[in-house]
Amino acid sequence: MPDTLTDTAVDVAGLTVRFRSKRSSTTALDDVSLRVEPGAFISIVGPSGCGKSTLLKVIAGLVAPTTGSVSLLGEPVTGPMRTIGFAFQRAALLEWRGVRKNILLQAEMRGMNKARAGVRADALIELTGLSGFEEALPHELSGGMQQRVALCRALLHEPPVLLMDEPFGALDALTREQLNAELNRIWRETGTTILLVTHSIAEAVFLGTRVVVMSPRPGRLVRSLDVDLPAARDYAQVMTDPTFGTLTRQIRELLGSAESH
Amino acid sequence: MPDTLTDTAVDVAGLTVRFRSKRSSTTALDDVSLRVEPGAFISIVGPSGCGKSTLLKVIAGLVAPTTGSVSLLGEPVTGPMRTIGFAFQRAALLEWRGVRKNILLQAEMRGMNKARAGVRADALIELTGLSGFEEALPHELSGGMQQRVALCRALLHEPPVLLMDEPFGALDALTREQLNAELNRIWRETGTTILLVTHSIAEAVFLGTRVVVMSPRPGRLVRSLDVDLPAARDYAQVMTDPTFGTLTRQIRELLGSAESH
Amino acid sequence: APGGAQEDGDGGGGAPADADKVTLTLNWVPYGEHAPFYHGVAQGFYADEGIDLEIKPGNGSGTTIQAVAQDQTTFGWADTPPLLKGIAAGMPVKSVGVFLQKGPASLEFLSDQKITSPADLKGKTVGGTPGDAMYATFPAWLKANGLSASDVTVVNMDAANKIAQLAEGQVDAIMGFFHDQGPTIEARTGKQVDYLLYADSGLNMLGTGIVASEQTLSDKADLVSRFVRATQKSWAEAVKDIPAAAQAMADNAENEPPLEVLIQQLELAEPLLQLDSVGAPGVNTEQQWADTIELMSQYAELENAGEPSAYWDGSHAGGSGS
Amino acid sequence: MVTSKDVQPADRPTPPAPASRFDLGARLLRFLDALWRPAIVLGALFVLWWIASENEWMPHYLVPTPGQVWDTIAGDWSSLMYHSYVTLYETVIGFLLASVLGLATAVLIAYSRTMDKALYPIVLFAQVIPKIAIAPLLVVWFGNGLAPKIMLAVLIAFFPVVVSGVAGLRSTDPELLELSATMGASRWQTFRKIRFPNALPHLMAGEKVAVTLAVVGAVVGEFVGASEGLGYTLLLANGNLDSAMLFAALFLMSLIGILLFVVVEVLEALLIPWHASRRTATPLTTS
Amino acid sequence: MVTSKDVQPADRPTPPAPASRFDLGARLLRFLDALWRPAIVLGALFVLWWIASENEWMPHYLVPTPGQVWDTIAGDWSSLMYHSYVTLYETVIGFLLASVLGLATAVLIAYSRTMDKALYPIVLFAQVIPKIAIAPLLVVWFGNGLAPKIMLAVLIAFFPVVVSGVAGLRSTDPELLELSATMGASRWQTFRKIRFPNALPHLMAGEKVAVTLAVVGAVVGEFVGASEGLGYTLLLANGNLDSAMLFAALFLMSLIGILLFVVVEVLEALLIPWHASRRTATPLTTS
Ligand SMILES: Nc1ncnc2c1ncn2[C@@H]1O[C@H](COP(=O)(O)OP(=O)(O)OP(=O)(O)O)[C@@H](O)[C@H]1O
Ligand SMILES: Nc1ncnc2c1ncn2[C@@H]1O[C@H](COP(=O)(O)OP(=O)(O)OP(=O)(O)O)[C@@H](O)[C@H]1O
Ligand SMILES: [Mg+2]
Ligand SMILES: [Mg+2]
Repeated sequence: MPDTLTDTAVDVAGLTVRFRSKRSSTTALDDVSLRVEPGAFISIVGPSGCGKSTLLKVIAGLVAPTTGSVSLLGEPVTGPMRTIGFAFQRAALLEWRGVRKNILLQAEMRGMNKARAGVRADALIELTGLSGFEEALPHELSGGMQQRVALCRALLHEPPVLLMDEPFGALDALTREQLNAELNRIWRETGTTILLVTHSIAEAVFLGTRVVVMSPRPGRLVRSLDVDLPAARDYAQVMTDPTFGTLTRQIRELLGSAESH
Repeated sequence: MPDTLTDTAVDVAGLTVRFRSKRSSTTALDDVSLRVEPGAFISIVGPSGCGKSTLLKVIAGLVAPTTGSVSLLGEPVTGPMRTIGFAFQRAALLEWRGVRKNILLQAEMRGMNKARAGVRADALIELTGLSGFEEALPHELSGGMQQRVALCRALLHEPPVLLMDEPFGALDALTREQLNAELNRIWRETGTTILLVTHSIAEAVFLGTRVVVMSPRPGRLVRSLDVDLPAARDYAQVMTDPTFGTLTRQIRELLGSAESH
Repeated sequence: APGGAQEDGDGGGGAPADADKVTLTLNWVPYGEHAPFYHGVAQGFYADEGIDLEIKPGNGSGTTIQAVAQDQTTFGWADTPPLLKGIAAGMPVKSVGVFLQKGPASLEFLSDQKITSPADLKGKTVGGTPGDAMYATFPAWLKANGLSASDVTVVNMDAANKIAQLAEGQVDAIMGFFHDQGPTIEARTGKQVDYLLYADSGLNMLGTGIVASEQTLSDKADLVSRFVRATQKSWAEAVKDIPAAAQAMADNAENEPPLEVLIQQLELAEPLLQLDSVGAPGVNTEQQWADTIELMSQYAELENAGEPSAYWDGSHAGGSGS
Repeated sequence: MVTSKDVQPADRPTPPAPASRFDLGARLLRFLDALWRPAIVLGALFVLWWIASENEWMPHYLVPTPGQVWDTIAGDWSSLMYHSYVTLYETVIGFLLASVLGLATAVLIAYSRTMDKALYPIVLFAQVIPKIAIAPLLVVWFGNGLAPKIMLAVLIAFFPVVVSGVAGLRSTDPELLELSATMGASRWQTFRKIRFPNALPHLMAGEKVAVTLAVVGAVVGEFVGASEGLGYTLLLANGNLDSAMLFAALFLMSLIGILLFVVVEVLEALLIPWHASRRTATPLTTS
Repeated sequence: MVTSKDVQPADRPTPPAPASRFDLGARLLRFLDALWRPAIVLGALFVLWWIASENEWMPHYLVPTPGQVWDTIAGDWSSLMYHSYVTLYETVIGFLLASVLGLATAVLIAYSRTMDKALYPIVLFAQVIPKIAIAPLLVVWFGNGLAPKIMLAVLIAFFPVVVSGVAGLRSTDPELLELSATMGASRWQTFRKIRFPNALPHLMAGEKVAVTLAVVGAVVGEFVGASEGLGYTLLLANGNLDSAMLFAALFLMSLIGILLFVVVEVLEALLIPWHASRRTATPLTTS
């Protein structure tokens, strides 16, 4: 993995992003700084509209900072970065392609070996429970199925850095847990650096090596909490771990939430 | 409320829905029967792709049953029903209208009193934390904000029956809890019959008078669980209620999930 | 009546292998006036002069003259007034002999209009095509006949559209070539057509003739001579045996009018050659040219008119210009 | 408007899938089903024409009877076929060139702000000049061969392709472009796999207009200077007041236009089976 | 291609919002900014023409010099203005009629399968017949007044409106139609508030083609029978081999076409400021 060569996989420094329209000006991110070591798994939680998606897009080089700077794998971000995998908040599928071909878009764009990409796509389809729908067009899929397709697409090329924007939001608890476990395994096995936006505090703690809590708009980093759990995690086990309880309670308080997860 | 005059608000009998394309045929729902008494709050949980959205669409008269029949407020469903409010899984906003005008679409289509609808829209915008974004176009909103706009739109006309397809899926825990509480209040005060699809077991139990658990595709009703909690609910309180714990555990088991909610 | 004009000529119609390939672009789509060319090909008059002639339909004299000027065709068959305009505008072309010496420009109308003299036109509507010579000299023609411009209403229309409008009664009369349109209208609609010739009211301008470019005239003078000779012979022979000429055209031209219309058109064209006064077809006098130039300068905005020699090289056709 | 047939989701007409291409029987049936309505309408028009012309509501030299037109077509069959072939040839070449050039121009305009500002005025300029007015110039410059006719067909068919191409290319969902950027896609890849397929529904609307205009372009070219083609036939018929021939030529031109239009429609159905416009609305939603 | 100006999200060009309408200074600047590129291109073409004509690369009877054209325009100013006015009038009326009728037809076709199958062939038939061929018939039937010119403008501008209207109306997201249905919206409401605004981006592409074609239609109508209008001027100039007048008429026609096109573009910008095609891509995404 190239990211092991640098000491920071993602470095966000003094990042401010302001969207200005004639009507109004919205400060999405306000002076955000974040260093992510290679191989880390950062969970990002925060209220809706606080700039989580914007943060990921800035790191991917899709939105430019108003002030501040970002670097990825030691390289300054000045335009779209191809060293990442991005799972967008909306599935963003090509409506004219079937499930399998939507996933393989990643391979085509990157000029990956066709046969190997095909095998991997099939494995991911199997893994996410999409078997039997390989040829189905996006409009023939349920919301959760669309999201799983987007997830497969982001994972296909085993990128050194994965940016995931609520990739499990439309999934039921069971599927979500299964995929969480899979993601944990993939992360451990490949050493991928992952930034995951989620609204589930349990998921944030279960997956992350660190949980970053953001404030309501304008988004600021409120706190960064290390998750002191072994890398290999199992839901039933983690749930009962006192660290898990402490952390979720802490995050919940930071967010002002009453729920126990 | 008209629904108090009939003894069933929603009556689904022997419903099967099959989607057939040249490629394949998918059975989305298989022999589903469901009676909903007026004023009930039904939470529907089930794995992704099991036909939850399809069920709501059949009840709304947007998808026709392959076999079986549906009636709404005593009336057989043979076409789109206007006695409902529908919050779709995708926000389905008009990209050319600002937030407020997107919400007011409901009023315009139904010929509601303009002034009163405007006041109500403003109240809902306030309630869902969208103040300051009244004129923003959908593409200028975050995912969660878009979903809140769709929610406001579905609530605007105080329909006798509300069909909600994961209306809080893209929201953070805090906002979600607040809106859950609001929905609980609205439901109690108006006597609206509500069918809510959700992936959060806690939410299902917190809100519902009954939780319906569905099986993986082809979707069948696995179990219907009554929630024996007082109508007026408070998160902190409900969480600690032993009924809540029992029920969530039971549903979790039915779904095969490990998480405690 | 399709067919290869070169293949089926009787009496040596086929041109020798080393013959000069020559194209002649007509002034319009085929009508009876063009029969002599087909006759000439069929009879081998062109082949005898070492010419392999291809006849192409045209789309108005102006366009034909331009095609000659641009060297897209060897010769053109075009009306004289537009030729004068073209040369005055700088086109490097010249006439090598006008065949229809009496201009066919005329007013045509249905016989049931009971128009017998120009005076009867008072209060009528007349269709014309802006820009053509008939249109330009129409006021003069009115004046020559004691009428004023306000006595008739002129309606402007596209050339191709005139006959339909006349037949439909949208206009009472049209400005046109009687020997072309008259027989066509009669044959199609069964309505009799009468006409008044401009030439009969003192407005005689030269009609259609052969046009060549300056380039051809200087580089291939011999070819021009041969072509004119063959054409003169073709015309002379054609008017002697009009049915045969019409038949040759019917056999070899495409989408031509019916045979009886062709015959009628050629019969009407014959007097315009004025063979009794000039002897051979296509032989003009300096005076004819001077008169036409004078009329055009006076009525049709022909500027810096100049001498006949600027427009006409009569040396190939014989007669006074040579 | 909800028939019992409509309300079955299972009966929902679905886009032709690979497998269906071989299902010839069903396709034929669908084809025939699509035909009877236009057949009735055109049949009605035909009968009206027949009655009007046979009774001479309009004189025959203006509007011939179907019989006369039929006789003309049958009588001059081979020559008319030849002229039709010429026009068809010019039209097809012109249309193909216009499609290629139009798309290329649309790409330049959609991709580059500079090109947009620089090219659009020229394209627009070329469009607003009446082609019939410059046709003579083209003939003068390019002779009487096929070139000026094809050029006119191109000139006239070009603009709709450009306009719809630009509209289509620009309407790409920005998020799909972001997606493509994160994949490190080259401009060409983004074009080929995202922007172009996305533009197809727009583009095909433009192509449909273009193909019918290409016929007109070829015919106009033949008007001005030609010795073959249906435009030439038309001109001759006009000069001879031969209404039967005129109608025959018009009929054949229309046939060419309709034929090519149908070809483009079939192509559209094959290229964008996925598009919302090719699905019917969800069963019960009839408005 | 990423300039420092481009990368600031705050500098992102945004759709004109209500407030901006009064920001005249900025609008003027943007307008001027939009003008210099076409000005350079057209200027270059002009200089080329100048050199070519002054040096007589082409004879003057084919291509006049700019000076000659200028003299003609200046000399015949008031008469040319009058003829331009006539053509403009016919064009505008024809375009408006074509828009209304075209949209109505598109609605019928998009809404009803029966109408689709029944109307499309007729519309198509009317489109593929060369208008120049039937212009004489129109004149014969409707006389030499304004009617046939406007009718030709309508006939020629109609089709693009229909095709793009149908494409636009059909491309509505099925989910929005479902939404509308659950609101108990009438067909008319669904049309006005959902389908129509959704179709606008498509439709405006069609309108842009239509408006330029309307000019051509009016001019063709004037060719066939008129005593005023630029088509008439053109015919006259053609007959007189007056290339300067011919170019002057062509120039004015083009001006009318471009002017009307720009009007439609401005209308588009006002009607669909929200559309993706009017936003620029997300700042850093340049492909
Ligand atoms: N293209 C844009 N133009 C204008 N404002 C924007 C744009 N994109 C985002 N914003 C604004 O920036 C803020 C942050 O948006 P962002 O999508 O990053 O939120 P988020 O944290 O992802 O929220 P959610 O959890 O709801 O997805 C919001 O207030 C939003 O309105
Ligand atoms: N229009 C359609 N055409 C074909 N198949 C469809 C269509 N809509 C839904 N399906 C299929 O029906 C099944 C149920 O879909 P549905 O959207 O009801 O699932 P869901 O329970 O809402 O799932 P999720 O939780 O992921 O939203 C899926 O397998 C899906 O592929
Ligand atoms: Mg987001
Ligand atoms: Mg769903």
